[in-house]
Amino acid sequence: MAREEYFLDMRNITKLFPGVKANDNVNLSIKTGEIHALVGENGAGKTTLMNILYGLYDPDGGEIYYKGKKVKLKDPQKAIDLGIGMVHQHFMLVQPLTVTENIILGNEPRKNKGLMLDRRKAKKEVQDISKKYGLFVDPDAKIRDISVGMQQRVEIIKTLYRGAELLIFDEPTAVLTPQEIKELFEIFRSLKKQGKTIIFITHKLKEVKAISDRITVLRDGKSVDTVETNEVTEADVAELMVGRQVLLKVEKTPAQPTEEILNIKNLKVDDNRGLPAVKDVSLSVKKGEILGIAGVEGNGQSELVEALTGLREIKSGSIELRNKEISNYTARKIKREKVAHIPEDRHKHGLIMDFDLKENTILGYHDLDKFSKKGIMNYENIAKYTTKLIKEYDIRGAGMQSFAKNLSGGNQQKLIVAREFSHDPELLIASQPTRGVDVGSIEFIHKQIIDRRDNGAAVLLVSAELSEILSLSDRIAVIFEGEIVDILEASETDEMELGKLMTGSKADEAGGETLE
Amino acid sequence: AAPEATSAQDTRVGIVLSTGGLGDLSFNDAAYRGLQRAESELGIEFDYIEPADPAEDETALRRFAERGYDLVIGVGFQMSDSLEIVAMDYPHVNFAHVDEAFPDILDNVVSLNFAEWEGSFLAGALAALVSETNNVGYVGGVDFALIHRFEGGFYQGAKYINPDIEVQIRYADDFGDPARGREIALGMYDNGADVIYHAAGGTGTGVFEAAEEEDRYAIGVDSNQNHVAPGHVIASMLKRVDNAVYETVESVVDGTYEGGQNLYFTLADKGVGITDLEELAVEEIQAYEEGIISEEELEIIREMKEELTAPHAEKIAEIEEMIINGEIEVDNWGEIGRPDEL
Amino acid sequence: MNNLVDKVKTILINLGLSLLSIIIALIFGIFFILLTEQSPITAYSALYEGAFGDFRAILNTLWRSTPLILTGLAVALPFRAGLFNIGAEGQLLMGGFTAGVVGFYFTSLPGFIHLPFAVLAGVLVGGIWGGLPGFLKAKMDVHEVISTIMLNNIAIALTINYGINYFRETGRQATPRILESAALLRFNDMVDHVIFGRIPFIEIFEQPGIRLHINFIFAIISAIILWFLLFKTTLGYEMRAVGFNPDGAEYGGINPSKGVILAMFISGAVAGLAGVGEALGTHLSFMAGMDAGHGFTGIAVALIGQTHPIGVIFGGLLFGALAQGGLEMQFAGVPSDIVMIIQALVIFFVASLQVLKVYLAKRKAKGGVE
Amino acid sequence: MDTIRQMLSISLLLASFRFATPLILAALGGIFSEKSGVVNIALEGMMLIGAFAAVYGSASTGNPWIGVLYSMLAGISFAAIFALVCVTFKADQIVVGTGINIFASGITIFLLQIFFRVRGTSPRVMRLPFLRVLGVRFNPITYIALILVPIVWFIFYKTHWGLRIRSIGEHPAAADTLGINVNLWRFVCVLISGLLAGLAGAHLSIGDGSAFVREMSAGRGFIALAAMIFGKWHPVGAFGAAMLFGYAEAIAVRVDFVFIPSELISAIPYVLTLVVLAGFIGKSIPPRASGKPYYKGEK
Ligand SMILES: Nc1ncnc2c1ncn2[C@@H]1O[C@H](COP(=O)(O)OP(=O)(O)OP(=O)(O)O)[C@@H](O)[C@H]1O
Ligand SMILES: Nc1ncnc2c1ncn2[C@@H]1O[C@H](COP(=O)(O)OP(=O)(O)OP(=O)(O)O)[C@@H](O)[C@H]1O
Ligand SMILES: [Mg+2]
Ligand SMILES: [Mg+2]
Repeated sequence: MAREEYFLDMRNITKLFPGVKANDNVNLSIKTGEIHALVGENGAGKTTLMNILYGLYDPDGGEIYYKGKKVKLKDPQKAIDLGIGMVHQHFMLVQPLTVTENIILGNEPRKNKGLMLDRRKAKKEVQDISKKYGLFVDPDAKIRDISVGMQQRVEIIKTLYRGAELLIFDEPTAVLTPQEIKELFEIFRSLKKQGKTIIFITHKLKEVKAISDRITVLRDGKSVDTVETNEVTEADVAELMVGRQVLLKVEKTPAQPTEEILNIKNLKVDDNRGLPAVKDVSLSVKKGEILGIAGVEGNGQSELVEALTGLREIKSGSIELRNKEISNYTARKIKREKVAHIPEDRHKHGLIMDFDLKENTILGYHDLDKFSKKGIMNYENIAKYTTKLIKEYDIRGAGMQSFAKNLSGGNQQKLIVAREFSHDPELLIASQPTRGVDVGSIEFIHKQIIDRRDNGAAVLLVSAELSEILSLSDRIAVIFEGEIVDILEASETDEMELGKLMTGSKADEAGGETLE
Repeated sequence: AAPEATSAQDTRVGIVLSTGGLGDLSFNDAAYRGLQRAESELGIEFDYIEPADPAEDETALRRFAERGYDLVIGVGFQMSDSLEIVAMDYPHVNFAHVDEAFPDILDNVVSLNFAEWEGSFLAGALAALVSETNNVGYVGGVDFALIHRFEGGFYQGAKYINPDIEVQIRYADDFGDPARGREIALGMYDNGADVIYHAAGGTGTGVFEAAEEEDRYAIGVDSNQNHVAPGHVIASMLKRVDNAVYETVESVVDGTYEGGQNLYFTLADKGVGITDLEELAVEEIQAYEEGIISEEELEIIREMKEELTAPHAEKIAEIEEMIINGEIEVDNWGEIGRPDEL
Repeated sequence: MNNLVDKVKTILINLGLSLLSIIIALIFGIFFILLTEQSPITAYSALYEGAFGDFRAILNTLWRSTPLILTGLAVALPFRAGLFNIGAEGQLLMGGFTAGVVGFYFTSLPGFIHLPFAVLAGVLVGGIWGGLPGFLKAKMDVHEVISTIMLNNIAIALTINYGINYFRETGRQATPRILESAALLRFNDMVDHVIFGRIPFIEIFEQPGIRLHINFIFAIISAIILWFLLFKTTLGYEMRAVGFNPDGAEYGGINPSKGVILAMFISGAVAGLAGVGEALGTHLSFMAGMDAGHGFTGIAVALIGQTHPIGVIFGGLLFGALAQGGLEMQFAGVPSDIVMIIQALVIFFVASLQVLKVYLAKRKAKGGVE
Repeated sequence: MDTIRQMLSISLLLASFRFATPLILAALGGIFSEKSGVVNIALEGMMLIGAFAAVYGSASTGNPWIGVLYSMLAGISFAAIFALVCVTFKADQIVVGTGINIFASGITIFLLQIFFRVRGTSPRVMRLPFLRVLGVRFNPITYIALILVPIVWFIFYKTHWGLRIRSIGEHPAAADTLGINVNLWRFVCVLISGLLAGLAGAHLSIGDGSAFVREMSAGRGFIALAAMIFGKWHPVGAFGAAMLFGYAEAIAVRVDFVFIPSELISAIPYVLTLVVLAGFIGKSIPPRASGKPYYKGEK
């Protein structure tokens, strides 16, 4: 195929950032109507490349051919005009506005071409698109009130509303539940059927295999290879990405649980709106085991974790740690009880993005004697400690003077893991510990969690990723609408069964079955 | 910068104004006028400083003294401490201070004070005479001692004419907020006042506006403000800071300057007073000549005087005489405070 | 080691750029000076002479910068904790008034009790006046911008209007003069001081017209303490965490309310100290008008100092120099409003060049990979 | 009893409207600016220059309506400086706002000297005529302010402009990715805020007055800022808050309080506000991006 015949052809794209060559002579060629996966480690340059394609960054070198013609993408408007749409890694949605308002923004239907918004027409157009592609949304809901999966649909409708022919998805599945991922892939197929072309970034190789036609791999800012999906295995792709073999399956020995450390009885917790989110949950976790909590997002697991870690008030019930009631403890006091917490939202909770690494590695532990005495910080010790963590946990892309916000997501996650693991926790509460993280880092984090368990810690693992739950947990509690519907031995169940339980026993077809 | 040496003929005067600066329609402007007159009539030179911060007062006074100015003037009660400190360091420089008496005055300082209560007494009496509603008002700038002198004089004057008259009193807490002045005045007119006296600097502009709007009367203060709202400002209480400053400069030029005195300018020596109630005053004609008011407006002022205030001129003159010869004793509320019943 | 060189380099570049922006501002100022038919050269040499011309001028520049450094700090600290304190003005008034009253009211206290008492009382009341909006914010979600604006106006009514009338003895709109036992030590008087008098060459401070007093030292110490507090203590760590990300701070076991109240209290105390210095050091009484808008200028001082306590010292010195030199410009025939205009121009350009600084930093970093 | 009767009188209500007028206008201006993401503490300075320009316009042409036009133009020109430095050059909005306020204080006195040869207080000029509507009499700017409240509400919540402005202040990057020129819109919004603040100044100088007095804005720009926050950045909320402030100020200048020392009466509005805020009003959350300059291609 001659290069001119590609739907999109990016040639020798180079982009420099202070201290980093984010893209180094990258080539990417996309065929009309294909689903093209773009993969690579955290920081490999995927997002940067896509931002260039969408007109958000000026490349420092290279050329872009779109439908055979050389184009210059000076701003997003130009990209939109050409028919390029992008669903960003961090959604570009205005929280207090409605779904419809977000979709029409910048391209609003107006009454008699005047000033006044034609809300009826807008709503109708949104409904038309949503029907045509099977993207069901509530046009009048405010963004801040809808689920992440819904928000993603809004992003997709946004691009379709502008007549996009090429849709870019930057890690669309990182924040979705298995059910939502399944639905998203349905949408992909429907888009493809309508003749749209798709670029799809993900860290989950299973997804790559399941949906893409071809794969381009980036490593360290360079394009390594482009391959046909059906000619490679997951392991092949992983190796291309990382440059070495990666263990995609977690290896672990059977658990050897000892005494109970955490005991939750009849716990009730409300959500932000004051509605019951956790309804009468009783659970216990033993030292030396990993208890997984499986559930579709929004079924109370976030509130449960927040209650356990002192970030949310409980309504009633009790939380006992080593037979001591801790339900009225502050977050700080709970930390002192050797409870570590990897929060689900690393930007909101896990890190102070404007702090440097040094200051982030002690967040929550800053008043430990080794970091501060009598209210005076001991930065010398902190620096030593940070250097140690950076080395031990292989946190890349930064020294301890750099800010957390300048780390890639994978490295941000490693930073949190490093911090939470390094104080010998006896109970580890890990929420979505590998979200948005590349395969290499997933391997690493999984290994760390198992090591903790084998050292006698209890682990409470919350994840939307069923494969993660299944491969790490010893026991699995399924949560549905705020209640624990069943507790299973991990070795005696599968995705099928979990999927059913997670969506309430009635919905038979739902759940996290295989992706095809 | 100014040259360092001075010859005997060209007398140099430095004046440090109070933080309100020029355009306060009050003592700063009046002192400045006095110096302008001295400049044209006596041929002196003068420089002025408008401090941005009262902390600058002392430094500014000192810089004048250091540079060999022949007379250094500080304007405003806030400056008395600073002036005393500097005057102590420069015993051979002549100083003058406006608006605050010193208990132990230095030999090289004269203090120029004004019996505002006497002038305001006349304003109060006139207001009471003109009032048909038996209800008059007083708007003060900021509620403190110096401004209480105006309040007290006005109150006593009005009550002297008519013990039953109602006197509304209110402060704007700002010398530069005409919007407030206007609303206070509108409120007073609403409550039945028909003449309002103000001692509120720029805030007073609002009082005049209210008078015009409601077609009632107001009385100006410090300078002749009768032309500011022709036909509605029936008179102004005069505080002749300009004359006092001029005379002080003159004394320095003449070599008759004599420090160590707290001077009081009273009705008796025309240091305070009230504008002409019968004829057009010089300032009013000057305002016309400078194009500030039109001929019709000048005519309005003339007619107003003829119809409204001239009939009372004799009575006011009589009262003035009685104050001067001590038959009427006016209390200085700035000193003794407001009477308890208020 | 390299680190230190880099740090010094950044500081020098920062200083250079600030200087550049001041020069640009002065060039624009020429236009306005010419409109008043004065010579810009005379005007600017007066500005320089007034601020730095001789030893006395320099000391007086320090004196003028004292309240500005303190109000600057009072804005900077809460800023780091995510709060915008427009209330330094009111806090200054409350602190100054309290100190002024204590300074004259207690007639029989020895100096070593009277002065500390007056200072601490002023600082404490300033702190309460600052802590109140902190409390309202933490406990009742009242936005601190509104509450501090309101409290400014309430402070004016309480101190300048009511307080002065209550205590006033002379015609000045001021509380009675404080006793010598409550006065802050002036550099001028150091020669006679039991301890400072022994310092060699201390007599160089004995010059008429030197108005610098010990509060300048207190201001510098305050800046250092705040720097230490912010960057070296757990409390500062917690405040900054709350300022950047309250949710993250809460996750880290930090109680955001505590940080908010404390940051505002300390800020009020520092602004209070500004008032204390003006009352007990500069005017020797609490006087109407002595706040002179320092609370608002403090906002610019804080942000030009990049809300870093040490940067605030430089910000304060800049404004102190402009004030002190500005007065001298009036002697050169440039009216006070032009002085204000030039100050505003300096603010514009220093703020704008901040951007250039960021840009340069970016370019430099980029140069690294090419 | 008398106090209560005074507090409920019609004339007090009318005075409240007059006091509230500049607050309403400047607060609406503040909403434009802040909704688009630019914190505007320069309302005070823009109001002051507007007040001056109105007087100059009226004096030089004898037509107060020209004065109104000038006030808006002056507000816009100050806003243009503000926007140039803050939006285009991305300088700190609060510092520059402080600078604008100082600049306005200086330049108005300077211009008084240039145009009127006086310092501090201008000569009196032609003021706007009163309009009598439904038995009450206000100057036209008061009516304009009252009419603007629903209009601004309409713009923000019913038109595509409003939609864009609101999204720019919340999430500029989102707007940018949809091809909206964030900085251009911010620039325009700041200009509008200058226009409205300038008009507020005209109300003070030639609407309810007829002269310029130095610093005559007397802190009203800051009170307007408070009204805007109090009203949670909503035009109707800000109107309500401005009316409350206006009413409280009217009380302070008109009602006789027996138990409160006269010097403390001026503090009433502010104490009242604090009580109301602490007691009844929930959290005021600013537009998320306000105060932050927008750089393309940054998160
Ligand atoms: N705005 C920016 N400023 C500076 N450096 C940047 C910027 N954006 C990206 N980079 C750098 O460019 C490199 C590539 O980043 P990019 O976002 O493209 O990675 P990615 O492949 O999308 O990673 P991830 O899988 O974590 O999303 C990173 O190392 C990062 O440090
Ligand atoms: N302002 C910045 N300066 C330097 N690097 C930046 C900046 N902003 C972003 N980056 C870099 O951009 C890269 C990617 O940004 P992006 O938002 O795609 O992160 P990410 O790793 O994909 O995040 P996540 O997975 O958390 O959601 C990161 O590697 C980060 O180093
Ligand atoms: Mg990315
Ligand atoms: Mg990522």
